[in-house]
Amino acid sequence: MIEQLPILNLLVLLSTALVIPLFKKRTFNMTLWFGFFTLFFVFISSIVLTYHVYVHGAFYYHLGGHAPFLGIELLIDGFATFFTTFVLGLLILIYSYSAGDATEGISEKEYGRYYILLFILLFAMLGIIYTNDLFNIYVFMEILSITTCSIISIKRKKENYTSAFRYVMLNEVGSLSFLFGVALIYMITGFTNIGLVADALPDVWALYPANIILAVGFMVIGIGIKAAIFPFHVWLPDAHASAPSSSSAILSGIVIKVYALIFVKMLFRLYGVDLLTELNIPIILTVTASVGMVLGSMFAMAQKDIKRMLGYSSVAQMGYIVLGISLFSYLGLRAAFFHITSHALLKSALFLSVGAIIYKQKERRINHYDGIGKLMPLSMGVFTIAALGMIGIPITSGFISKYNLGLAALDANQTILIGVLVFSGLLNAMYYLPIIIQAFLKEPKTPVYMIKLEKIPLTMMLPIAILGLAILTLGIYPNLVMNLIDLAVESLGF
Amino acid sequence: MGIVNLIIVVLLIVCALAIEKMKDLLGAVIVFSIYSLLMSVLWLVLKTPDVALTEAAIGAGITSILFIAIIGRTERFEK
Amino acid sequence: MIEFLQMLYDYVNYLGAVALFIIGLHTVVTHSNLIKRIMGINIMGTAVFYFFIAIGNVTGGLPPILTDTPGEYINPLPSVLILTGIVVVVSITVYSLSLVIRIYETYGTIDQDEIAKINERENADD
Amino acid sequence: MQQGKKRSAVFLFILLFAFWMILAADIDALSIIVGLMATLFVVLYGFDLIFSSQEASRFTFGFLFKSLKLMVILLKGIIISNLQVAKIVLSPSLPIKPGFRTIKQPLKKDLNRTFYGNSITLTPGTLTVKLTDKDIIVHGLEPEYLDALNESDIQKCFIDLERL
Amino acid sequence: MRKWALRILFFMLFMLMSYSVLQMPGDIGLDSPAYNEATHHYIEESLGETGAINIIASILTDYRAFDTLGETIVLFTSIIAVISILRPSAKPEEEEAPTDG
Amino acid sequence: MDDIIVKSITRIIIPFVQLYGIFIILHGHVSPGGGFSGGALFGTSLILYTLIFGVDKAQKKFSHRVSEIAESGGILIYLSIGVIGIFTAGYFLSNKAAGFPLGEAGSLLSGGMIPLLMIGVGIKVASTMVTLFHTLIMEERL
Amino acid sequence: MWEIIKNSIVILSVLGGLFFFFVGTVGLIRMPDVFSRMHATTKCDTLGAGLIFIGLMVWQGFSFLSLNIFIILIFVWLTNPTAAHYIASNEYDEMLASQKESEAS
Repeated sequence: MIEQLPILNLLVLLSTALVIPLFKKRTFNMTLWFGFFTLFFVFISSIVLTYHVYVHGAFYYHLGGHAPFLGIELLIDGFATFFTTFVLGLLILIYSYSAGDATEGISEKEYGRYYILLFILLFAMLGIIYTNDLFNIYVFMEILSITTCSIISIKRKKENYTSAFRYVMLNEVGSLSFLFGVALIYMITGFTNIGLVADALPDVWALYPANIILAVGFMVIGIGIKAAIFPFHVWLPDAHASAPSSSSAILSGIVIKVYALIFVKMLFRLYGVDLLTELNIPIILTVTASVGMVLGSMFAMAQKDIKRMLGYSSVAQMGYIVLGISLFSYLGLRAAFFHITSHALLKSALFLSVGAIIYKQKERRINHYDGIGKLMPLSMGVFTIAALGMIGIPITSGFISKYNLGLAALDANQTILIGVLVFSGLLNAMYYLPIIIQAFLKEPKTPVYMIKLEKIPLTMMLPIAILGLAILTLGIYPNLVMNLIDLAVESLGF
Repeated sequence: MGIVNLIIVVLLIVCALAIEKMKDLLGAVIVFSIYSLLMSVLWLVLKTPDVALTEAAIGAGITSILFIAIIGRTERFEK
Repeated sequence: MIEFLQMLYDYVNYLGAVALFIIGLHTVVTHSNLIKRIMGINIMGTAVFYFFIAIGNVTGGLPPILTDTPGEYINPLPSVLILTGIVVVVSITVYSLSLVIRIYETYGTIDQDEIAKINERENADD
Repeated sequence: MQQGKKRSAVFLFILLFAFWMILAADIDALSIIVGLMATLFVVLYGFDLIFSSQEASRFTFGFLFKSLKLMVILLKGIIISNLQVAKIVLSPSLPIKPGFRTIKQPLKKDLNRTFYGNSITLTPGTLTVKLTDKDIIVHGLEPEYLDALNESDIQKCFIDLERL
Repeated sequence: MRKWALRILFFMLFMLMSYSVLQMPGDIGLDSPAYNEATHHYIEESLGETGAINIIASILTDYRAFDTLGETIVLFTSIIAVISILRPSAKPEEEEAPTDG
Repeated sequence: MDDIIVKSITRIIIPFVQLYGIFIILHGHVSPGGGFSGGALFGTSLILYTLIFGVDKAQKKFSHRVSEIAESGGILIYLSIGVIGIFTAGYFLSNKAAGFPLGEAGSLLSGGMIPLLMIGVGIKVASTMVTLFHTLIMEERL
Repeated sequence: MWEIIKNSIVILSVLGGLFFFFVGTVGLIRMPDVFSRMHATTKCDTLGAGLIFIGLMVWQGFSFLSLNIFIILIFVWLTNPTAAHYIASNEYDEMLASQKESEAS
């Protein structure tokens, strides 16, 4: 029965999304509870799967019982189970936050649709992580891109429309580039299954190098656009800034990480280290990642709107992840995976706490944040923790990931990258610290006489607090997830 | 591979360039529908009737109708 | 020379697909009119599908429907992938068209440059 | 109103079923059963589209006979008109004197009007531009074609059909 | 000026891609690498395994039915997205009317 | 639209287009076509209806509630047929292994679950196309 | 013998169809205004398509396939004049509107 759990997870999420439109509009609370139980069930089942994989090892699921070269197969290994569990856990928090926030700016009639889109989004992310078939990745990627765009544009403001439009155009160019890469791969191998293609590629490389070079180029560019890797990041700040807060947390915290995971899957499972090293891909990635880290932070410094600032910060942080990937070593990948988890937590915490501030104070401009720490101590406290994590102060998870990255860079004999890391950390400090200082040390415009916990709904407060705790816990006991990350890295062939 | 194939490919490229050049969006949509129809004929020549049927119904039919509906609600000329 | 031309003739499907892909990409990147860009996406999409179909082609083959006629069938898998792809591109098109309607209602124009100008003016007012 | 539609519905059912059988291209029990069900569904779903007796002639054998006669006249008209157009187009001087004319039309039922309009479009030198309850605005390549429209064979045929 | 630079860029991209394409396996049909054992299996065994004589249908809804499911979900998502953008946002009289339902 | 000729010809043609769409959906496994093309054809016939008779009348024919049910229902048919495979064969979307009768090749009742899935897809595609068109051309009315 | 007659019928009708298509296209280019163009295209396309389809039907012999072709033929004959009429009708409306405008100014 445990073998059926991955497909059941997908089906449960999908049928939740399908059943919601059949509910009457008045039973909205019921919809919420229903969705919550679904998420909880899927979360539990993915924990069970993680345990199963940890004990018994990875397994394949052949849809329809057909052999992999005929049909589609799902691969459930350490990589897939760890990240699905993580994504689901984070999404439960964001889900309960969104129930309280009422997802600012969305009209009441759209709530149901918002949750439909949320569940389809989750379905697509789980599908992408599980699947082991190139074309199936394309299909899920398209579902993901429509849902992400529409949870931006569901908030009916004009900047949402334009940013969603730009997002959808670039996304589609990326998807079609990816599909073109799939076509080129299919042309010479005749398979779409990742494992079979990977087996066939070394032989084919001698015969048709032009195909493979072109395919690598198209796929890297295609996923690079979607993951906002540095030169293709133009859509990200607009999109993430204009979306509702919970959507921003999902987009910045989870969705671009999922694309990064496809990137990892493609580089390590499909092409393999040897081929890519021959094509000089690692060096190209290292350079773009370093430039992205520095320039992303610099752009972030120039922003006045806090959500745009967080968006540019995401561009810089994707640089860290790509840097870890580009070292093509055990340590590098380990650091990249840890940074994916850590940054997902940090960014969600930042977006959610900022969302709470916007919910209460209706203020997005950074220079109006004087003394907000006294008005909203919890939100601003979590914001502070997460911001310190971004900078890389010890006892937060951000420190551990930077430490690991540094170790990996040293291991790969690229000392200059340490300099880049430190410099980028300094840049981070330069735009996060002023906000914290401003919020806690300056007096608010409306003076307060005693400090009390802010009046936001419990469903919003709880996730924010849990995220803050999680960041600290990961910073102190990183080994809680390190075992699982090791398993994930090992499942990629190290 | 045949001469028909070659002719259709040339026509397709001409249509695509025309779509790119035209300032009148309605005209561009008409040319786009011709483009889809030609594509569907080409796929018929390449012996994939299923795809040709789908492209004729969806690409040439529904997409063009939707484009025309949108142009009716917005502007007709490109600046 | 003749050999080269013969080679071009043999590769006409692939070359045509590549040319259409580039034309579509050019339309998406350079035009500022939103509807034109959506058309560009469509052209790109059909180009990629055409490439797939050309991969599956067998000269003088039969359509992949089993009959008693002797002969070789073409490769059916690309057609299947394309059937999925066509519907996906249509969905994306429809979604972006609905965004275009809203953009026209709020900005009064569907030209990217003008929208950027309007946004700039409003940000300056803040 | 429902009453007037029943006969047309049966006629449509027969036509659609014939269409299905031609498409299916084999005659076995399963195909016939599925075809009957599909046809029934289409007829019931599109019941508001069916012509009532005020809108169309009743479908009898006389109707069939008369419409066959009409077909023959129409075919002749189409061939003649094509030859004329070919003559006009291929002659270097392009001898046309286009103009509009409003002519009266005696028909009352929508379907007959429709086919009358389309027949005018297909016959020599004329093109239906507007069709209203009382009259038709016709565009003609030359005035003589327009003159020929009144009291033409086709009109007589349609008046015959209308009487049914 | 920028326009022409872009055009030249795209033309160079086209030449590059054409050059690569010309080194690919051409339209050699049965000998092409894509026509491998999977294709033979589809053509020879699909009738016995699925019972449909249209091979495309048998792949579409049997061997790769999960893709088709994904594709219907794309349609579902797109319609939800379009409605969420375009349906009138508030209809008070419909929401609160006592006769509703 | 009040043009008699166009209206009458449309009234004649629509049933045939619809029947052709249904035919293509049902014969997806024996001839070219299938759920997508057939559904799109059926949807096109209703789009034609909308163009000729107006949105209001078309929405009476194909209401929001029907479209909502058809959209979820199309996928739910697909899913429930797939789930049968989990219980009988141990794999989602199994066909022969799940015990669907394959029937005689070439006849209408063959291919096991293939026609059923095609019907699900057809319903979904048809309803989606119509609803999309209605939503896109409708002005915002309060 | 029968083969030769059949083939010659097919060739003749297809050639005739092509000739009328050609005439229609030339007419589309040469005619001065929309209405006259509609004359050329409608009539010639109707007969051209008809002749080609009839040729195909003869070539096919009597079978379900040729009946299918016949259905396509009927479809073309129903829709072609309708489309022409609708284009002409809209053009007429536009012409009247522009005349009114020029009178008013």
